[in-house]
Amino acid sequence: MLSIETFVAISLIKTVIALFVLLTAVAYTVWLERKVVGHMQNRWGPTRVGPFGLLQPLADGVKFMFKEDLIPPHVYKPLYIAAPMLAVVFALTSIAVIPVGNSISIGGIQTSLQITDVNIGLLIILGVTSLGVYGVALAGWSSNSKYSLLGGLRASAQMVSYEIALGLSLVGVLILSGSFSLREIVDAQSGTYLGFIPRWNIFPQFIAFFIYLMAAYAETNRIPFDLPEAETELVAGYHTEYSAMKFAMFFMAEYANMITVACVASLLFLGGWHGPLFGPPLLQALLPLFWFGLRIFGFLFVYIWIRGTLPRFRYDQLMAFGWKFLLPLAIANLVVTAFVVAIRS
Amino acid sequence: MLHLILFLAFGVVCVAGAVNLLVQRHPINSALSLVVVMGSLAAEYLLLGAEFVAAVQVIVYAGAVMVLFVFVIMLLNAGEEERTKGSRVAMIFGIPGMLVGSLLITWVLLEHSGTQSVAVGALPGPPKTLGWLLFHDYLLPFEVTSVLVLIAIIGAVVLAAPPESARRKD
Amino acid sequence: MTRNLHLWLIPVLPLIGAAVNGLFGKRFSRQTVVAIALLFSGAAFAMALWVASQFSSLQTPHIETFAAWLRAGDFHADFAFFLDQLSLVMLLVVTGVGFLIHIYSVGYMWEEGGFYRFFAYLNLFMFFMLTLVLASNYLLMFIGWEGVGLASYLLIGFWFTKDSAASAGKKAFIVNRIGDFGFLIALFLMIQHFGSLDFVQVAQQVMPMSPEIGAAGLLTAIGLLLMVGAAGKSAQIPLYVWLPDAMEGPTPVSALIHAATMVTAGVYMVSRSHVIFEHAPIAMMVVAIIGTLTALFAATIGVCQTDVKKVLAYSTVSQLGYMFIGCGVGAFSAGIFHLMTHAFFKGLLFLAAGSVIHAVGGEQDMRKMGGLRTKIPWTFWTMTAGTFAIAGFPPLAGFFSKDAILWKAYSSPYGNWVYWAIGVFTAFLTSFYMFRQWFLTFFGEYRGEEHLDDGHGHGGHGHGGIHESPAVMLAPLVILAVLSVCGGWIGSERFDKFLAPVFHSQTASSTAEGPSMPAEPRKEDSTETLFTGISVSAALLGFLLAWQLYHRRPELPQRIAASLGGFYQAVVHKYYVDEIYATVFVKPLIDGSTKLLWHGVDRDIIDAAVDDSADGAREVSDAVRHMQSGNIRSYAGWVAAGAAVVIFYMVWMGTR
Amino acid sequence: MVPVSYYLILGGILFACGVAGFLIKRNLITIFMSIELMLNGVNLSFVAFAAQWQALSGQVFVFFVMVVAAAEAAVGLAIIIAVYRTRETLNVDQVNLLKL
Repeated sequence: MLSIETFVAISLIKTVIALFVLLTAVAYTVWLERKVVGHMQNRWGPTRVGPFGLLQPLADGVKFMFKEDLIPPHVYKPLYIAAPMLAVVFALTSIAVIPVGNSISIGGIQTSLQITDVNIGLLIILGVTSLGVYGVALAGWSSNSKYSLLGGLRASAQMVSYEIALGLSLVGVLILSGSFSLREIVDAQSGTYLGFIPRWNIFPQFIAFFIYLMAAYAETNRIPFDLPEAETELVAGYHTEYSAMKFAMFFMAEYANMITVACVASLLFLGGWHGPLFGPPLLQALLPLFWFGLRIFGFLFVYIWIRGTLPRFRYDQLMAFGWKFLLPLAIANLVVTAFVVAIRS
Repeated sequence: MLHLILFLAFGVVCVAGAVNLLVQRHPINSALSLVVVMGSLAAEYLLLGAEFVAAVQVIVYAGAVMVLFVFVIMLLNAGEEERTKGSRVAMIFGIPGMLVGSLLITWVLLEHSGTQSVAVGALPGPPKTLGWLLFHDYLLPFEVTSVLVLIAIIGAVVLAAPPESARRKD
Repeated sequence: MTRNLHLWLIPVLPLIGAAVNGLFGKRFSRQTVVAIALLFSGAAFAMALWVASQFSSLQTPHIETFAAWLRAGDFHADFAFFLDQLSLVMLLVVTGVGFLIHIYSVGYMWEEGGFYRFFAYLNLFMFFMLTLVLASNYLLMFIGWEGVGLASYLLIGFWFTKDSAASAGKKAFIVNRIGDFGFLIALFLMIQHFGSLDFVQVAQQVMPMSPEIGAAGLLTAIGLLLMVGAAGKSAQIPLYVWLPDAMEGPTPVSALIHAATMVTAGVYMVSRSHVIFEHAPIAMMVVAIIGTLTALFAATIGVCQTDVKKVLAYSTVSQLGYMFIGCGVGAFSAGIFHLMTHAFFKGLLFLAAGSVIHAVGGEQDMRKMGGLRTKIPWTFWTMTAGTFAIAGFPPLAGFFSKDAILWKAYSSPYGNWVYWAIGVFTAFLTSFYMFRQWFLTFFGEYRGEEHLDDGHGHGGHGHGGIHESPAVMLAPLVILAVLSVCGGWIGSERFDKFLAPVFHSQTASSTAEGPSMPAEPRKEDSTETLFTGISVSAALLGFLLAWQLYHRRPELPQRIAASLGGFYQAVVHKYYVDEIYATVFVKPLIDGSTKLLWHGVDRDIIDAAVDDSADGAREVSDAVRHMQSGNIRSYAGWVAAGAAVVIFYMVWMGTR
Repeated sequence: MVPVSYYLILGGILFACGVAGFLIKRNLITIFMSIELMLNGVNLSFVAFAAQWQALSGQVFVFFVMVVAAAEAAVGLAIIIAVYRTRETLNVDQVNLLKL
């Protein structure tokens, strides 16, 4: 058993590392998006700051920090200020329970590549992301602007609705693996079917994966479900009245949420960090991280790809899709899965 | 010791949130106070070992029910509460009644129970066991509540749907 | 016990007929209604005949238990039927006469409205009467007893739109209730002291008890109460007043219910309870006295009646008095014998009277008849048979049975010459008023006015003038006439022997009854012959007097009546009994009910209590409704306060 | 180690706050939130008693309470919307007539 001091120290170190990696990832996801979408639209994207515009995120950060922090009149100030913070806090919190690889031992101390390993990790992620809606909703309401309010209303309704389909799509995986612990879920996916197909949940739970993908896009307010910030109708939706760092916080929250979603998808459906291991021990230790990062990258790329490809839904279409298509499908998938598992055991 | 500190910390947050709910005049502040109360209650559940209950508390209460409240407050654009003097009875009988009842209950609790202490995670409630209980021992109540929820869904749709006259205009 | 005769079929068959006709009869044609009614009552008669044919091979009494009915502690009453010689006689009389009267009713009632209703009631009556007769315990008998009362009420009030009919029905019902009250108390006493209402068990319990000679005890009380019931049902003093009024019902009803069967239920019941009466000489004496007085009393009233049915009604009361004399002096078999012959000739007389009424188009006043002898010969001859029978001319039925009763009234150990003397006088009166009727109706000139001239007088049977009844009515008349003539030839001795197992076997084994019964058969033939002669001459005297007064010199009665003055008026007004009852019982009762119970108890106490509590509730609500302000927070305040009280109470209870 | 009674008292305080909120608040939605607060207080005592008696049934009951609370919230908020639609106010003191 570790002493409390070591435990706190290790946790702090892991937190700092995770936050740093996450924020960097967020920044470069933004860069990636601009680059990819630019190329898709037959333009260059950022090129000026650094090679291939690689320093662009840094420049953006500096710009956000030094811009004037406008607080419009007639806003409800306490919540106006608290809303972006809530958004970013909840977005960053869920990273705490996401494992990125097996345990490693450094200096005789065995520790897992995860800030904290709880046996209801998945539930915590769900809970925290479900709280994330407050940031958006409160921002929309406290801005005292009709665009923001509409954006906030849309966001809260949309996120609550799609959360159900999202949760139900995950239950199929949970039934297969029999645990809420993300680590155990990943471990359950090691090995192969028939010797060559990886034992990933995406194969038996293809429908669930599809539902999860759709619901996750809606949860993160991404195209084609970016109704809360639909710039053609609501100016910029819930963050119309925000500027400078507060605006940046919403931005960060959105991308952090994307990464969280990508992580969960990788862990639950794509086998987590499992992949071919080879080479010297150090490489063997780092390869799982690479495989995991690769999956996240792929997932983010799909995000961006879809953004560059699909038009936005109408709001009633969005709700109908969620309630009348995804939810029944998720329930059907759940019933079939439960039935099969019950037959097999 | 740590247990007590954590309990007290979250307990204080809890009570503060509850009192804030009463004090605040704007419903959205009250709603957020309630979210805080629920969050800290989830922490108290964790202290008692009821991890699944804690998670469900956050997901269902804080993440869904309270979002609904906030949504309705936003939808109706509810303003600050007016301090109308609508009910003398509530003040003359209600508040003293509430106080007397609370004091009596507190006294009974202090006198007659709870001398024993519970450790951190005194009763772990793993999802598997809870699920077993829910789907075996409490299957009938479970099904009944499912019917209740179905009725509630229908009722909510019927109640909140715009009145017939408004719909016909469209 | 050895064989199952399915006795339950006998009462149930008419019940089915009643149900079918009563429920669906409205849609049936008259023919269908008749078919159903006759089918089921005829089937009951056939069944009774079959039972009679099987009877000799039966071990008596034959009891068939069908189901347990009531069970309360040790007490139990079953649905059980009881067949012995006595009930067999009753069974045959009821089904036989009943069936004949059914047939007669077809013709008599053909034109009436509510045809199906009439036959449904009639069948219903058959059901209850057969239940009464066949019951094996007093409770089931009581059901039949009440049921025939109900059927009687319905049939008396058959023309319920007529006020007098409706009130006659009510009167019959209410007077009967008084009797039933006594009967019920008798039953309660039996339950309390014998723990059973079963005939056999009651008899077994009574048998060992010593007779209450010279002292009144439990058995006397039961006997007297039973007699109260019997007096109600069988129209004895003081409860006879309903029977004359009951003539408001259709004539077949009068014949069946108020002459042949139902009114004899009291006699049957007393005979059935003979064990109790034999152990209670005082009760016996009361029965005999009541019978004697009734016989005389009713006969004197009958002398002055002018309504053809009323005469027969008082005659019935009088003849029932004879039967009670028979029962009261211990000659139960003689009573039953008279019951049977009476059923024949009184049924006949009523039916014939109905035929007369039918013929003259609904007229019932004898003073407006006369000379009908040639116009309706069949009716005349059958009625003649009935009249001679009831007057006691040998060798007709009435002679034998009446003679048996009169002889027993004198010779039986319970008997007394006073009974006999009054009986003979009554026989003279009977003969007188019956022949008075006979002469008034059939001889002399027709005194009715307009009827001959216009055919529309009585819309219903108005095919012009006086006419003989249809064959369907005459056939029962003829059959009954034959029975009235020949019914007595069985002879009271043989009848007595036939019924002996019922009345003697049990008592013979009783030590208490020892001396009287074996000694009884020893009688001087000469005395009996003398007595017979006296009663026959009384009848003859009556005939001659009637002939003299109403045929030879029709003006004489008026003068006699005038000379008698007040007494005549009293007799015409039936001794003012109805008026006395009205003054003594009815008026105080109505006044008491009105002043004390209605105004005092009901209006000032019960209604006032209800009204005041309503007012009080309104006032309290008025005060309290301010709690219901509609303000949710106020409600919450009340809830909180109430919760505090409840918590306080629970804590207080818990810590005490 | 914390005595169970502390949890119970915390639950009691929350419940009392809920009752007080019900009594003093005028806004329908806030009153509704007070009810939720009461339910939460009860839930805490359920879990605490479950820990005291080592019986998981207490936690199961919390789920039922939550389900009922969620259903109640759905219906209740729908009612509030309907009330607001007809009365144009959320003040309970002005919603004291049965008729519209």
